[in-house]
Amino acid sequence: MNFIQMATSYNSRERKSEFKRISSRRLLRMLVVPLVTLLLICAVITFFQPRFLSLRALTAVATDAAPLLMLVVGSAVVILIGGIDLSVATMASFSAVLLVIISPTTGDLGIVVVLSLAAFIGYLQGVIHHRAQIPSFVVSFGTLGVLYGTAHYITQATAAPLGSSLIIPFLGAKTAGVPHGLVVAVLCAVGLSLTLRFTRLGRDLFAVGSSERAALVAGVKVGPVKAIAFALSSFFAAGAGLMFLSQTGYSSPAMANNYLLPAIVGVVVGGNAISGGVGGVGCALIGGLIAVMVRLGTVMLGLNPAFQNILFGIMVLVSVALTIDREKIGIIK
Amino acid sequence: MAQLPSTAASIAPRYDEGRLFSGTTEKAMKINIKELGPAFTLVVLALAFSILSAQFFSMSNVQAILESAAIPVVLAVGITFIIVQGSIDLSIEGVMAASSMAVALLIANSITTFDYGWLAIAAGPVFGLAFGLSNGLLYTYLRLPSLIVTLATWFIGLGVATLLFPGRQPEILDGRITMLAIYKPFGLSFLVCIAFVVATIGVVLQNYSQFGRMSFAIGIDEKTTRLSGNSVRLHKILAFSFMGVLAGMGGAMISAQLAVGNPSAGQGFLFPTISAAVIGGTLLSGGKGGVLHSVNGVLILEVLRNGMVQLGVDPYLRHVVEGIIIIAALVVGNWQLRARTRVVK
Amino acid sequence: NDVGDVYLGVGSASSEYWAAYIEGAKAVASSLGKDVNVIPSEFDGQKLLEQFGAVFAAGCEDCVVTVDPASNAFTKAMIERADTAGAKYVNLWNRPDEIHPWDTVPNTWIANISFDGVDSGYQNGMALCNALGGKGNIVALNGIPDNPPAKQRIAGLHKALQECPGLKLLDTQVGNWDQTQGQSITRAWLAKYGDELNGIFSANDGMALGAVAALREKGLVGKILVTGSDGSSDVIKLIEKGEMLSTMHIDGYVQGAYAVALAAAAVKGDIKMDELKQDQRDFFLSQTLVTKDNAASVLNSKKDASQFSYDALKGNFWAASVGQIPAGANK
Amino acid sequence: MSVLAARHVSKSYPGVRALADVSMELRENEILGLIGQNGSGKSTLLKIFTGVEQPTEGSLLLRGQQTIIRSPLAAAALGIGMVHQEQSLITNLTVAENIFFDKHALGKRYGFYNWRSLNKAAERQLAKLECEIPPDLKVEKLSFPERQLVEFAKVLAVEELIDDQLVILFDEPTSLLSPSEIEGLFRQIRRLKERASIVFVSHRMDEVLEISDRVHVMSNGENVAERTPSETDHKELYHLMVGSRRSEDYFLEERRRPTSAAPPRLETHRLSAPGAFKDVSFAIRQGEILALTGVAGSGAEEFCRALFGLEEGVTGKIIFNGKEHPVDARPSDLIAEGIGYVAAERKLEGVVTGRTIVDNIVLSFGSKLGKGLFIDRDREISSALHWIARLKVKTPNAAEYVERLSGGNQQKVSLAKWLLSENLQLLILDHPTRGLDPGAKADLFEAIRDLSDQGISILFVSETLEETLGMADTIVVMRDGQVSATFSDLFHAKPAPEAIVEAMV
Ligand SMILES: Nc1ncnc2c1ncn2[C@@H]1O[C@H](COP(=O)(O)OP(=O)(O)OP(=O)(O)O)[C@@H](O)[C@H]1O
Ligand SMILES: Nc1ncnc2c1ncn2[C@@H]1O[C@H](COP(=O)(O)OP(=O)(O)OP(=O)(O)O)[C@@H](O)[C@H]1O
Ligand SMILES: O[C@@H]1[C@@H](O)[C@H](O)OC[C@H]1O
Ligand SMILES: [Mg+2]
Ligand SMILES: [Mg+2]
Repeated sequence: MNFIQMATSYNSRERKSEFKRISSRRLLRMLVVPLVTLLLICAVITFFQPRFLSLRALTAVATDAAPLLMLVVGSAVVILIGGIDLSVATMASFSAVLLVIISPTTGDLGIVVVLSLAAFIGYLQGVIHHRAQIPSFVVSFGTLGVLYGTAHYITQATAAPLGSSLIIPFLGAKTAGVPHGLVVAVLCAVGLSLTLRFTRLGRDLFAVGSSERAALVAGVKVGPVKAIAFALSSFFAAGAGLMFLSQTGYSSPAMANNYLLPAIVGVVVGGNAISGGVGGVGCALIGGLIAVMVRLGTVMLGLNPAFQNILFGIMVLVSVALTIDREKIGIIK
Repeated sequence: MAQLPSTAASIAPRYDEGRLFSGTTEKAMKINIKELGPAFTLVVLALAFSILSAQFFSMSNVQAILESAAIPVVLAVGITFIIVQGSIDLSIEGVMAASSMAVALLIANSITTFDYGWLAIAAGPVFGLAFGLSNGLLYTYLRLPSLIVTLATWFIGLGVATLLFPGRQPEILDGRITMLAIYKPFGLSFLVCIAFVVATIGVVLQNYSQFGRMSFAIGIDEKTTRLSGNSVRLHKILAFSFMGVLAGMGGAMISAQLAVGNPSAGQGFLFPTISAAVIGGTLLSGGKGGVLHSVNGVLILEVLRNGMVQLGVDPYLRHVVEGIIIIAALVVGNWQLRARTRVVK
Repeated sequence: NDVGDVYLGVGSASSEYWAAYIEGAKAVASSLGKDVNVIPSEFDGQKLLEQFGAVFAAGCEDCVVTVDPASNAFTKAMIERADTAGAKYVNLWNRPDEIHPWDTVPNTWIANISFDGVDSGYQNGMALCNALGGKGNIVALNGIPDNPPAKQRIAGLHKALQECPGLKLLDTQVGNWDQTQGQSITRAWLAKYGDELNGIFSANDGMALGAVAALREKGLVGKILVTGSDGSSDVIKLIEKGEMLSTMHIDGYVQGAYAVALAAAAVKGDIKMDELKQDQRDFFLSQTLVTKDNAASVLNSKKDASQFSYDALKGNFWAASVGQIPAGANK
Repeated sequence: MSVLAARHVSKSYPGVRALADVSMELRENEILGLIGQNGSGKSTLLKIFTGVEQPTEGSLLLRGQQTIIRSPLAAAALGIGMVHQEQSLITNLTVAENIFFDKHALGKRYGFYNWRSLNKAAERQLAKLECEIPPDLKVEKLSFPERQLVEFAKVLAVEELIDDQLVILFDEPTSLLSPSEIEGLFRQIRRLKERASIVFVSHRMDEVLEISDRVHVMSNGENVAERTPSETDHKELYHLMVGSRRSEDYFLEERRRPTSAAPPRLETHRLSAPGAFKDVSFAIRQGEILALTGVAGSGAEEFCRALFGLEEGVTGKIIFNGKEHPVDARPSDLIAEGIGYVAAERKLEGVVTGRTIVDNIVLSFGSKLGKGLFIDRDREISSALHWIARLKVKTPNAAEYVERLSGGNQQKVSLAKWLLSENLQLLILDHPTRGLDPGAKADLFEAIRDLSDQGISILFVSETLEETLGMADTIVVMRDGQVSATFSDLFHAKPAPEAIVEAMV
């Protein structure tokens, strides 16, 4: 009989390894399917544009992808708890602008200032969202406005070059062809992913995303968990902004604002449920790459602009049709 | 021991909104003051601006606000049903772009030789319907997130609009469509009347049609709705089709206002429309809010935007002020609803 | 050397100015036996940067690349990437004030071609001043704030205001180059200022069209004067009818043709980078203020592709230039 | 004659065979009782009868004809209605809409509603149950028991649809009802019997014996026995279901101890919550098992929830282990102090759906097994598996998503998470036996006694008076939000049930 019902020795190894086997199979499925989709898209692009498969091309693409990946990973945390953070892209712009303004006085210490301020603003968003019980959409929408206006006001809407900094240019540089930005983005993602898997915070985030009421009753500190999720999201967004700054050398108050949609799409393309509780950082990372590749693919095929848009639409559809785990998400909204 | 009839000390806690059921059953259809938060927000904002600016409450400014609200209201009515169902439609801008081009090219214009008159105007909603129907079909049959499906059709719509774009904006020569924006029998244009009619239809659909009621059911509990044998699929397709028609109308309305076909016609409508719905209390998680909530949300945003211009707030700081007001207004408006076990995403 | 692929990074594939730009570029490219690849940014520089990342990814030796980076923030990155890829690059509109073709990868960045936004703002402002007899109240619609043309055009307006003290600027609002926003802001202004308002200065034609639409609702077309910038045909027609006052016509066709021609010349060796003077690498093209008087002639000046072959332009790549971009113009 | 019959019906889910070759028939005008352990397949069988699920193998015969029932809508049209184990109302719709939610019916035409006739039709259904719930009220405004009545009205409405013999299925309908409501329900069931065949699922043996004409016993997805009430009794049914005999001392009353000398664990002074209860002063001692009881609206559940920080606007004083603690403390703080709470509504508050059984069990205290911020997955899995085995949670594997368990097994998971605590001092159980089969109940009672032996105080609101009297050391009765009677030290003397009922009403 295959029921545990009859188990007598409760520490039975068999049950444990069965549990671990099933869990890792699920994890694998969750990651492998998007990964295969990503490879498939790369294969298609290579078929039409063989030059794409050079080391040079891949590092170039990876360099460009790094800031978006940071944003996707950060947004994923908030989406995992079932919320949404609309302020991420504007936060990225704001951070870049702020660093450029303060770095003449603070030097690279400014980076710490910017990242901490971002995390604090995120935390505040989470606290307001939870305490006042208003939708995260609205809180982050309002924050978006505040950051947008502030960034424009303090720069008087002018793009400005980054003064002296050691760390930012280093972020934008390469070692042996490997872009530092990508390494940092991946390290951050791995760090976050490990945090989600091996700390209580991770479990609490998933519980809040799956069933907030039950999580509350089980003693999850829902308020702090939400606040931390938003803090992480903003922190990663600021990181993305600085990484983007390392590529452009210039900041401008709206420079990263259009990242918002690709960031959210990346999360969903990777197989995360927009309603929360399903997915993870790994999925988001791969999803972000898929989103980037789809966009690049439409350019690489050399179509005219009208067909670039149409092809983009179709490729997004196809890749999500491949990645999404309908079984797990159940009801798809 | 004697077998006693089982005495259930019944289970009283209530499970929605985390509110406890307090004693006896409430009277039916009683309006809950606590839920009127967003409406108060609108009133308070309007009052505040009236105090701060002499012109704000003038006839002509109220007209200006209503004119600006016309197209967003039409769109918000459509998105309401989709959001109430718990889905989302991002394709609005693409659909509007394609429809606006289609209308402008089919009506008497400066580029093509077509002159289909009213039929051409109808092409807007018809184009929109085609997009909406595709959204609904792709969403429910392929079981893909609506976010993704409509993102795809958004870009496809933009692509179609670009394909239709003949190198310069077709100027509309048929006075019948431009008259919709210009002719103002009671100080308000036909477009405002259209918005009013659409909102009314929305309210009727929401409260009296099976489609409307089923939308609420799907939003709060799709599984049970499906298991009860109701066709969730049909009602989802209906919602997206309805949205498509309205977005197509929106495209035609833009053409009417600007007297040209414009491939960027829809630009900047998506985000405010969804925000308006959410700010008005139609929550993205589904099953809550309604047409009037969303219309209220549109008015809140329009009043804010207009008020900022009336007060002559610095164009950059304007966004800061708006952001803070939106958050503050919702915090205050919702304060009464807070409860420990209430879940808001 | 033979010219490689031709890439045009444009603001939008569906605007009249950019459509003309693409046509002009095509005329020159096809005379060199090349197709053009158009990559629209929809005014999103970050997206454009990423898309050109794909183009440049595997190298782009001797490509001809002309780009409007959509914001000063992306210009330097775009040029550096073009350099790594081996392309020849001509920049449009958005050059940060600190960097120039001759001091930033001079062999890749061939030139920067723009139109004088300050002049546009100034001339339209003066047109308002004159039409109103030196006295009246106006408001201004600004474009996307961090775009140099937006800043320049507003700066030009302020310059005109100094010369015309009777003209009062009551308010400036941001319309983000967008028709609809132009319309709803104008509605609010009309309610706020009523009869006081005499003119509307708009930083581009799109927002000006929105303003006119709002005026039309109130039956005020022609009564409140509107200026634009771009010279799109619908605006010129309105000027003809007396429903708008003026616009600055910028010739996208000419800009596209010379931009491609210059980059191609650098590939072919027809120009030598170290021999070029600064005003040959960073210049404004001529533009025409359109008023009722010249509207018809501007509208009818259709370009003939045969006059814009590479060989035809080779004689003087600077025929349409009106001089070097002054320092500080892009602040 | 058989109205509805299952022929060799099997139903498999990935890794689980919920039904294995079940054949069963429902005869004209009979009430068939269906009993079986948690997870034995009762709900699954009923879901197949109403088209919620399709059988993997086998077929259904309706009035002698082989029939495929595609959906509940189709089932309703065929005269089959069901009251589900978990409530299935759409909370943002009105009562009337819910009653006709799964029916093509009255008051709807061309896709539009005629609210007046819909409400009238709904009123007719509600009148059968002698309740006065306004049909145009949104269900979210109803109390839990009221919702159950609407569920009944919903199923009764099936009789308006066809003239033929009806089939009505009840899946554990009584667990939320007061005796008078149960009586009313039984009256309706008996009335319906004139023109309907009825299946009645319950874990309450006395009810089943009282109402059924025939009883089927299920075990592990099979139909293992058939009895008539006259030829069987509690003991036999228990044995058939659980596989062992029910001990004489089901509630382990032998292990009851005197508690009046134990130091108090938690006291309240004039604790009030608006609209729920007022000025409740009360104490529970170390190791004491205290039953709180009362009829609907008595405030007993709210009081429990208030102690766990789930109520709004609570005032008064709470003293825990001699120290006053804030009345607005959050569940997480209370858990840290050693208080646990098993929620009545497991679907929303008891289990985190979308997560595995293990993740649910370790949610509250798993991190205590790790080091610092990090969790120790290995130890977590071991402890979870321990409790899965101890509580006999029936599942194909421990990685199953919790929502796929049968109702009773979800209840066990919901309880298990508290048992991981090392400093548990007070466990609040809100209807802990709801949905548990008798065997599982016995296991739970044993667990409660064990906890009490360890000095842990148990505060529980019970399903039945029998349980209350069987388990409690002290009984506190509430009425209209206030304590109306206290019966202490049942070790020495048990009160008469009548005395308790009297204090309740
Ligand atoms: N087993 C399932 N799990 C989750 N979602 C499902 C499942 N089956 C269908 N859906 C989704 O539910 C929605 C429609 O369900 P519904 O039951 O109304 O479809 P249907 O009855 O097959 O459609 P039709 O109206 O054609 O009869 C669609 O979004 C569909 O993708
Ligand atoms: N959707 C599902 N997916 C997987 N397994 C399921 C699903 N639904 C039910 N099962 C399994 O089928 C078996 C029978 O469940 P069912 O709900 O019929 O039991 P039950 O007799 O009603 O139990 P209870 O008395 O606890 O309500 C259980 O083992 C359960 O885990
Ligand atoms: O769209 C804008 C156009 O109107 C202006 O003339 O130049 C800059 C562009 O971004
Ligand atoms: Mg169906
Ligand atoms: Mg069951």
